[in-house]
Formats: sequence, structure tokens, C-alpha cells
Amino acid sequence: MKKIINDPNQAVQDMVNGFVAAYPDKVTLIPETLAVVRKDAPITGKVGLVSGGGSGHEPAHAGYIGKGMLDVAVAGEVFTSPTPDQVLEGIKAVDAGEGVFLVIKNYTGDVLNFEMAAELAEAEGIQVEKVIVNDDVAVEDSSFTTGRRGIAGTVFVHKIAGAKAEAGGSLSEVKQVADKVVANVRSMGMALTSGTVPAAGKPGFQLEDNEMEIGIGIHGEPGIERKPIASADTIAQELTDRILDDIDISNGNEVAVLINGLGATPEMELYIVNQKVQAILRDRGIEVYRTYIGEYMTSLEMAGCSITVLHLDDELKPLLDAPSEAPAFRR
Amino acid sequence: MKKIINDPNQAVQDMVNGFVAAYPDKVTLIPETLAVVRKDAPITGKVGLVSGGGSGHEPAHAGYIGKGMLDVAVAGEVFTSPTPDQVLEGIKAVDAGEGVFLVIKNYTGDVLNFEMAAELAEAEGIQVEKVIVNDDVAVEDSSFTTGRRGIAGTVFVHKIAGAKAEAGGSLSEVKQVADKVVANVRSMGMALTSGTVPAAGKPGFQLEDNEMEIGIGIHGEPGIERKPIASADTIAQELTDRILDDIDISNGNEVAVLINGLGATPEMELYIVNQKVQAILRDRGIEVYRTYIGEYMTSLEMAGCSITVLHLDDELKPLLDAPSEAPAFRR
Amino acid sequence: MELDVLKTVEWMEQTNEKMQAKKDELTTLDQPIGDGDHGINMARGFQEVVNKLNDTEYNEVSAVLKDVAMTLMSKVGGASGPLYGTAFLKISTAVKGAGTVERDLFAKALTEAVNGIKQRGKATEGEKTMIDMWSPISEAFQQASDFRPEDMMEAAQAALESVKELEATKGRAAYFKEKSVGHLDPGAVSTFYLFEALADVWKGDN
Amino acid sequence: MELDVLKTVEWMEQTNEKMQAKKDELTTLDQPIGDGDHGINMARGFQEVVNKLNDTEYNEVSAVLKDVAMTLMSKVGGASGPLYGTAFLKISTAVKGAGTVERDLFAKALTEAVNGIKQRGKATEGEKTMIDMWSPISEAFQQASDFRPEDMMEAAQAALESVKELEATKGRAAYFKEKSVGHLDPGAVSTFYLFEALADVWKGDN
Ligand SMILES: Nc1ncnc2c1ncn2[C@@H]1O[C@H](COP(=O)(O)OP(=O)(O)O)[C@@H](O)[C@H]1O
Ligand SMILES: Nc1ncnc2c1ncn2[C@@H]1O[C@H](COP(=O)(O)OP(=O)(O)O)[C@@H](O)[C@H]1O
Ligand SMILES: [Mg+2]
Ligand SMILES: [Mg+2]
Ligand SMILES: [Mg+2]
Ligand SMILES: [Mg+2]
Repeated sequence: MKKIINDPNQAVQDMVNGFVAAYPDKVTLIPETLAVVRKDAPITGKVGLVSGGGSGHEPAHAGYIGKGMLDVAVAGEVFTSPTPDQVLEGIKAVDAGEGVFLVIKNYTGDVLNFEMAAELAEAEGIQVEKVIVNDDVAVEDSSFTTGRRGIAGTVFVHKIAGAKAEAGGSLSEVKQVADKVVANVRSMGMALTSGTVPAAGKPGFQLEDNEMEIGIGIHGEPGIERKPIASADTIAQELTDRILDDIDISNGNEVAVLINGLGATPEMELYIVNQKVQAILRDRGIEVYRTYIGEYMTSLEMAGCSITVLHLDDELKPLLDAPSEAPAFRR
Repeated sequence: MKKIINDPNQAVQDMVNGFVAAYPDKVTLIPETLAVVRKDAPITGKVGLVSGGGSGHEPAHAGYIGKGMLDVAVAGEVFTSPTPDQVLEGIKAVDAGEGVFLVIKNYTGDVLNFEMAAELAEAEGIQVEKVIVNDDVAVEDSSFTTGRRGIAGTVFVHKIAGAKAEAGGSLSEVKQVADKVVANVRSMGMALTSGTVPAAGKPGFQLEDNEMEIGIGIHGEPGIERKPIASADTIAQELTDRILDDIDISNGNEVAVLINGLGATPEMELYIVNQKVQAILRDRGIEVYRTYIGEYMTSLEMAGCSITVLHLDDELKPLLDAPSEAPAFRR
Repeated sequence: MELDVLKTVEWMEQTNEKMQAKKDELTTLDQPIGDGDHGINMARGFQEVVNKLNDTEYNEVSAVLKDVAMTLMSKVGGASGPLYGTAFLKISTAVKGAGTVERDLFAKALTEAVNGIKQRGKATEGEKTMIDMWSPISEAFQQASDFRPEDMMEAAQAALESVKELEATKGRAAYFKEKSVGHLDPGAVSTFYLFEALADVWKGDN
Repeated sequence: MELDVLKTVEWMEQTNEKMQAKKDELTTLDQPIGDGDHGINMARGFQEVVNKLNDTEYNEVSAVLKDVAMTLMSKVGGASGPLYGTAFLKISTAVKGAGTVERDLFAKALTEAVNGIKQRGKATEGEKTMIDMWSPISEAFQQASDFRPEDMMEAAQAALESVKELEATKGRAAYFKEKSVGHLDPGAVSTFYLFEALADVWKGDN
């Protein structure tokens, strides 16, 4: 294991400290937690937006904190959902009386811990709503879920629900638009190598020099097929086809595209993938309204990428384009 | 070599096409070149800003194109400076009669090719000025330079010179402020692994599992010392000390900090490094005005990071904070 | 079987020792069909449990187990934290008021624990999870009235064998449906160690 | 030595064949003390040179060499592109007007080439660059009037030996100052192949 860390067991704490130290005017740490919160929270009149999950997906989730996106991000240990008490602290820190909205990726651990936190918050009189993101078309049920996994499409949920909340949307309006994003977003990923959990010290899985894994998740969990490395065009075709087979987007529709790096893949390769994705969409008469390329939802130092397509409409477009001060998604 | 590419010899062309396809409203490709240019260039009344260099440093350089930063980025083959004729096309595309400013990193290849382009442009009656960025304190002379190398500090030159040009600064004013940035910016990097040039097919160098290399450049060229991997804190201390030994920044001064990932290092580790860098600066009474963390100037899939410190003053601060629409440096 | 406060604390201490010793094994088991953190999670969680128990005075077994539950819930995270937490919370509630917990009561408590895990995780037997260890052990407890630690471990051992042969259907990546056969489930194995620790403490009874 | 248009084109064709064959070797040489692209750069550049020459009719050696220069300049990039380009541009200028280039004229042209490289790259002999191949070959040309291809290759071979022993001082990372000893400079080696190709063509004269 080659990592720039101190104590592997302190990596998440050190990271969270380092994050807060980078933006001391904007965010702070809730004492005795790994929850990073907007300094101006709770914000009067605004629904609080909470996300989080295991660490190792940076810039998710703290990078999406800021005016126009999240109010708080609760970090767990690497690939391990945060505990209910920490999520509860996050919820309490951002509740301004308008209720709090939770963005949860569909993994058993995340769902269990966030739902328990929601129950505890409700018991304290806080109104809580949630959305469970399940954009990964690779597997219907995975190592960690009943139903699909939540992966990079979560970023669009943060952005759009965040814009809605910032614009003064009510808790049920925020939920409605978040549900709409989840209904209209699909993703799929692939990997060339796997990452190493610092405290584990060895990679999650091993691929041969000529192998890739298709349908990978973001925790180093296995995908659906292991096969010889194909060209960027072939990979882009396979992932995009699987996504478009799964969702009704037709000629003349508009979409947002996210080509997401999983941690160790150079941006050069993401652009190469994008070239093909755009060609496929163009051939189908689908109009690309916005394209995002970079590392948005990673899996430690996994080499690989995921493709996300979000079907847009006139409600979603302005929310996607609304201002955001989150360091990892500035608009 | 595990890469998501098509033909290794077409990787740069494919990348540039994929980049332009991502932002078709904003940028276009100059025909028969690898130069990406703002769609609205040349911009009346504005000095044109040109950067570029070998590929493999993404998001540099095309990611810094946009209102408030660069007008054109000329890409060479991987780690190979673009040729003078391509740079010349870039210069011609952005000259609006106010002159053109070149940002060059101090590598023999970049300097030779950009200077030849400048001579050709001047022969065509275009006013050209330039700055040679040499922020790397690791080596006085390197494999590729006489004098210091130019690395991640270049991003601050793009940002500040870009803001000056956007604000209507004259060619000599742009040069003056760019020179000031170069005089006040220092960087140093380290690596855990090296990247692989696609057409070469094997890594630039090999480190043992317990080794790191200090003082690395951004082309896989060797650093100044190879030694056992140290903790993040030790690494941060060594790099920051070397930087601060080299430049007079004292108690009460303000700086901008950039913790830059070299391609394969998870953002988690960059935050861990930042924790220590901020502590060191705080201990010295140096005030951090802005911190940037992420991949700004990479070296393919090299694992490692660099630290950059820019000494700010009242002229540089507003330029750093001025709006930018570049996809890789939004403000 | 006579679980009093002291023995309950001892059970947790021995469990912790096992989790520390088996940390790498459990993590390795979690890599091929999971995300490679189960040993880390268990080692962190039970260390915190022991820290908590050593810092506190208890009058009742139920109170010990409640702190075990709350500590696991608040220190583990992931899927296993809430699931183990729920199991211990159910046991704690079931044994409330008892000075020492006898076999019958413990058997009843285990039924509650199994139901709690199933409900929380929306899963059932045969899906290659920790349920496939908790459930057969619980069933074994219900049957024989002269149930001894050796019998428990026999049931646990048998469960270990069968969990290996299970095909992960619902809870696993499609890719691993068949490939999961032959792999142990990490949560089932950590549960095995939990009961192995109980057996050790229990044997001390006699 | 009698370099006419045909022979000059042949020289470039043979050079290209060598660069293609030695592509990996040159790249590997560029890895330990450079950035691992020299073979790629040379192979790309001389392939383009040959494409260009095959597409064009020439009346003069100078015109061939000018196209070589311009092609290398516009297709190679990096440090070697402008340096090789400058060298050929200087040679082209020096032989302008000559129908065939004889040894004396070529020797004069080489001096110009060496000066051109030095000026462009702000470097000089002994810094472990291509100059340490161009310069000794050029010098050898100046001295003997009955200079033959075998003599040129002897000088080139000797230069290869000495360049290996040079310590990269100015142009190299501090770290490699001593470590560079024993390594060949990739640009010096590609220059060696350039003149080896010339020797082959030249030998055909006799
Ligand atoms: N829905 C579920 N019901 C019961 N047990 C489950 C369920 N999901 C996961 N588990 C158990 O949890 C174990 C994994 O725990 P752990 O690795 O600590 O958490 P995570 O899965 O969040 O990484 C699995 O081996 C399995 O035994
Ligand atoms: N300043 C210089 N003067 C002369 N030759 C140089 C100089 N800098 C580099 N070279 C030559 O160029 C070669 C490297 O070329 P190449 O790898 O193609 O370009 P780059 O160095 O830009 O990657 C070196 O081996 C050396 O011979
Ligand atoms: Mg986990
Ligand atoms: Mg190069
Ligand atoms: Mg796990
Ligand atoms: Mg080179």
C-alpha cells in the first residue's frame, strides 16, 4: 500500500480536519463528529440538506457543501456508512424549522444508519424527508443493496435538490424534485484496478494486466463481468448502451452527462470516453445540455470511470444551472 | 499499461476532441491543430492569453480556457511541447490587436517551441510578450531546463494574468502582473508511483513498494531524492520547509495555497497533507487567504502531490478572486 | 448457562479479543464479495464496547447489553453496526429484569435478536448473511433442554459449512451469484466468533 | 562524399528506418534521465519527413534539407524538434546553390549546424546532450581530407563512449548528477543513428 497518510486509523479524521482547514470561512466541524457543516447553518427559511456516507469517495461528500448545494456532509470510516448518532448531529445542526432532507445512496449500511438517524430526529420533533439514490444500472441487487446501488448520479441529486432548497423550496418540494432526479438518472461504471482501504492495507480485488471489470460499484465491490480490456470507444459504447436501454430518452430529449473518474484515471482518458459518449448521443438525436468531466464520486485510487446520464426537463435545467459555491461543483 | 484509450498514437487527438465535445458552446478546435480556443476569440480590446505544453497534465491546459483565464491552449503530444506552427496558430486566433501573452513553463522544449512561435508571430506583426514560469524549488537545473522547472504554480499565473487581461489590462500590464506571480510563487512535489506515456507503454520510472521520490517534476522525470515513504505530515513538512526556505514570506503575510494531486492520488490524501501545511503556516504566522485542493496540474496517473505557495498582495488578491468560467477553475 | 453481569462483560471481552485477532481474516473475507472493511469495523466496534464496559458499573445484564448495543450502533457504522446493534438491543430488552440469564430466557432473547436483524436488514435466511449464523444457533437453543456449549458450537460449525455453500442471490452482485459459492460471509464468521466467545465463557460455568 | 538530391532523400529514408527500428530503445534511454518520449518523437518526426519527401519533387539538396528541417520543426515538438530542425535548417542554408554537396561543403555546413543547436538550446559541449554527438562528428569532418564513412563512424562510436561517461551537470536533475554517469543520452544516440544512415548511403558512393 502506497499512500500519503499518517496513521491509517486516523486517515478519515485527518482528512476531515484538512478539509475544514481549507475552507475555514465556509465550513466547520460539528464537535466530536466527522460531520462537516456550513458555517452559516441553520439557514432561516431554508430546508436543510444532508448527505454523507463512507469516506473514500472524495470530493464526495464534503466537497458538495456550500450555498446552493449541501448544508452538511457526514463522513463515515472508509467505505463504511456513518453511525446514526453522527447523522443525527448533522440533521440537528442544519434544521431551521423548515425540515431536513436526506440524500442516501442505496447501500444497506447507508440506508440503515440514515433511516435510524431520521427516526431519532423525528422523535426530537424534526421533520425529515429522504431520497434513496439508485442510479447504477449494472446490477439489480448488489453485494450491499436490495435494488440498485447509488453512485455518481448522486451528485446531480445534491445539485438539484440543493438549488431547490436554496431557492426556498419547501421540504416536500425538495423531495419532489429529488425524486424526479432519481427517476431520471442512470449510471454505470468500469474499473481497471481497485483501490486499497487504508486500514486494510491491500487492494479490494486484483485484476490481471489485461483485464477490466464492468459494472463496478464505488466501494471496490465486484462488478458484473470481468473481461479483457477493450478500447475506450468499446467501453463507452457498452456503458452508454446499458444506460440508454434502461431509461426512455428519445430523439429530441435533453440530457446532462457526467463522465466521472474513479480516482486514479487521468482526465485525458475521461475526455477520450466523452468523445464517444457524445457521438452515441448525437447519433440517437439526444441533445446534450451540459457535460461534466472529472472526479466527482471516486473509489479511493481505483482506475476506471463511470458514465451518468440525466434526462432533463424545464424544471431541472435551471436548477442544474443555479449558482453553487460548493468547492467541488462551482457554478 | 492499463488505460482507457483507443490507439495510443491518437490519444491526444481523441482527448482534444472529447474536450471540445464537452463544451461546444464555449470552445472550438483550430482546424488541423491541437489548439483549443475560446469560441468568442479574438475578443475586442482584450490581450490574448496563450498557454499550452505537452499533454498528460490535464486539466492543464485546456481546462483553464474561459472568460477570466486563457483564450487558447495548445496541446502537444504527451510530455512533448507543441510545435511552433501550432503555437503560432493559437497566437493568431486570439490576437485582437492588443497583443498576445504567452505563459510558458520552463522546460527546454516548451521554451524553444514557444519562443520560435513568438518570433514567427512578431514577423507577422503581432505584438507578443511572455513569462517563463519556474516555481519548482526542487532543482536549480533539471533534466529539461536551465534553471528551475515550471509546475503547478503555473495555474496561478493563468488565473491572475487571465483576470488582468479580462479586466482590460494592456499587454505590458499583463506581463507585469504575471512576472509578479512568478516572482512570488514556489512549489515542490513528490511521487509514490510514476505514470505511463501511452505510446511508450511502460512507466517512466519504478519505485519500490516502500519508496517515494521527492522533488519530482510533472513529466515523470526524476526528483532529487529517493527514500523510504514517510508519513503525510513528514512529507508536508519537508516540501513546505523547502518552499519557505526559498522565498521571503513572513509573519503577517498572506498567501494562497494549492495542494495539487498528480493524477492518481485520492483527494483524501491531499486533504491530509493540507492539514499539516496549514498548521505549519499558522505556526509561522503566515495567513492563508485561499486554499485550493485537487488535481490542477497532473502527470498522467502519477501518485503523488505538489504543494504551491503564492505570496499575495493587494494587487494579486482581487485578481485571484475575479470571476472565471474556466471549467477547471471556476470562481 | 448462567449469564450474570460479570460473565456478560467477560463474554464481550473475549469477543473483542477474537475480533482483534481475526481482524485481518474478516477483512480479507469481505474483499472478494464485499468492500473489505468488516474486520476493521468489528475490531473498532468491540474495542469501543470493552472500553465502555470497563468504564461503567452495572447491576443488570440487560444494562450491559444495552450499552453493547448502543456502542456498536454508534461506533461501527456500515451494515453490520446497526444489525449487531439491533441484535444486542433486542437481547437486552428480552432479558430486562433478570439477575442472571438462564438458557430458556437466552433462547427467547435470541429469537428476538434474529427477528430484529431480519426486520432491520429486510433480509431472511438463505441469503448468505449473518442471519445464516444467528438463525441456526438460535434454533439450536430452542430445541434441546440439556443444551451445552459444545452443542452450540456444533450448530455454529454446521452453519459455517452451509453458509459457505450458499449462493448469494438477493444480497450479492449478479456477477457473484455463482462465484460466491465457496466463499464465507464475513458477517456470518464474525457472528461465529461472537458465539465461540460465549461458549468459552459458558464452559467456565461448569 | 557526394550528396545529391537522390542520396539526400535516401539518407532520410534510411534514417527513418533506423528511428522506427530504434524507437523503443530511444524511448527507454529517455526514461531514466528524461521523460520517456524521445523514440516516439523521432519515429513520428522522420516518418513525416519521409512522407513529405516522397510527395515532393526536388531540384536541389538545399531544398530537400529545408523540408526536412521544417517537417521536424512542425511535427516533433519537445526539445529535439526545434534542435534537429535548426540543425537541418543551418545545413540547408550552408549548401544552398550546390548541385551536389562535397565533403568540404558538408563539413562547413556541420559547423553551422552545431553552432545553431548550441545557440537554440543555450548549451555547449560536455553537458551530455546531442551536442556531444554532433560536435565531435563535425570536428572529425574538419580534419582529415581523405575522410571516409568508416572514419566518421569511428568518431561517432568514440563520442558514444564518452557521452556515456559524462556527468549531466547543467542540464540534469541534481539527483542525477552522478547517477547519470553510465547512461547514454537519447538525443546523442538518435544523432548517432542519423550519421550511421549517412555512412551507409555514403558507402554506396564508392
Ligand atoms: N441486509 C442484511 N441483512 C443481514 N445481514 C446483512 C445485510 N447486509 C449485510 N449484512 C451482513 O453484514 C456483513 C458486512 O458487514 P460490514 O462489512 O461491516 O458492513 P458493510 O457491508 O456496510 O461494508 C455481511 O457479511 C453480512 O453478514
Ligand atoms: N538545451 C539542449 N541543447 C541540446 N540538446 C538538448 C538540449 N535539451 C535537450 N537536448 C537533447 O534533446 C534530447 C531529448 O529530446 P526529446 O526527449 O525528444 O525531447 P524532450 O526533452 O522535450 O522530451 C536529449 O536527450 C538531448 O540530447
Ligand atoms: Mg463498508
Ligand atoms: Mg518530452
Ligand atoms: Mg464491508
Ligand atoms: Mg524526452
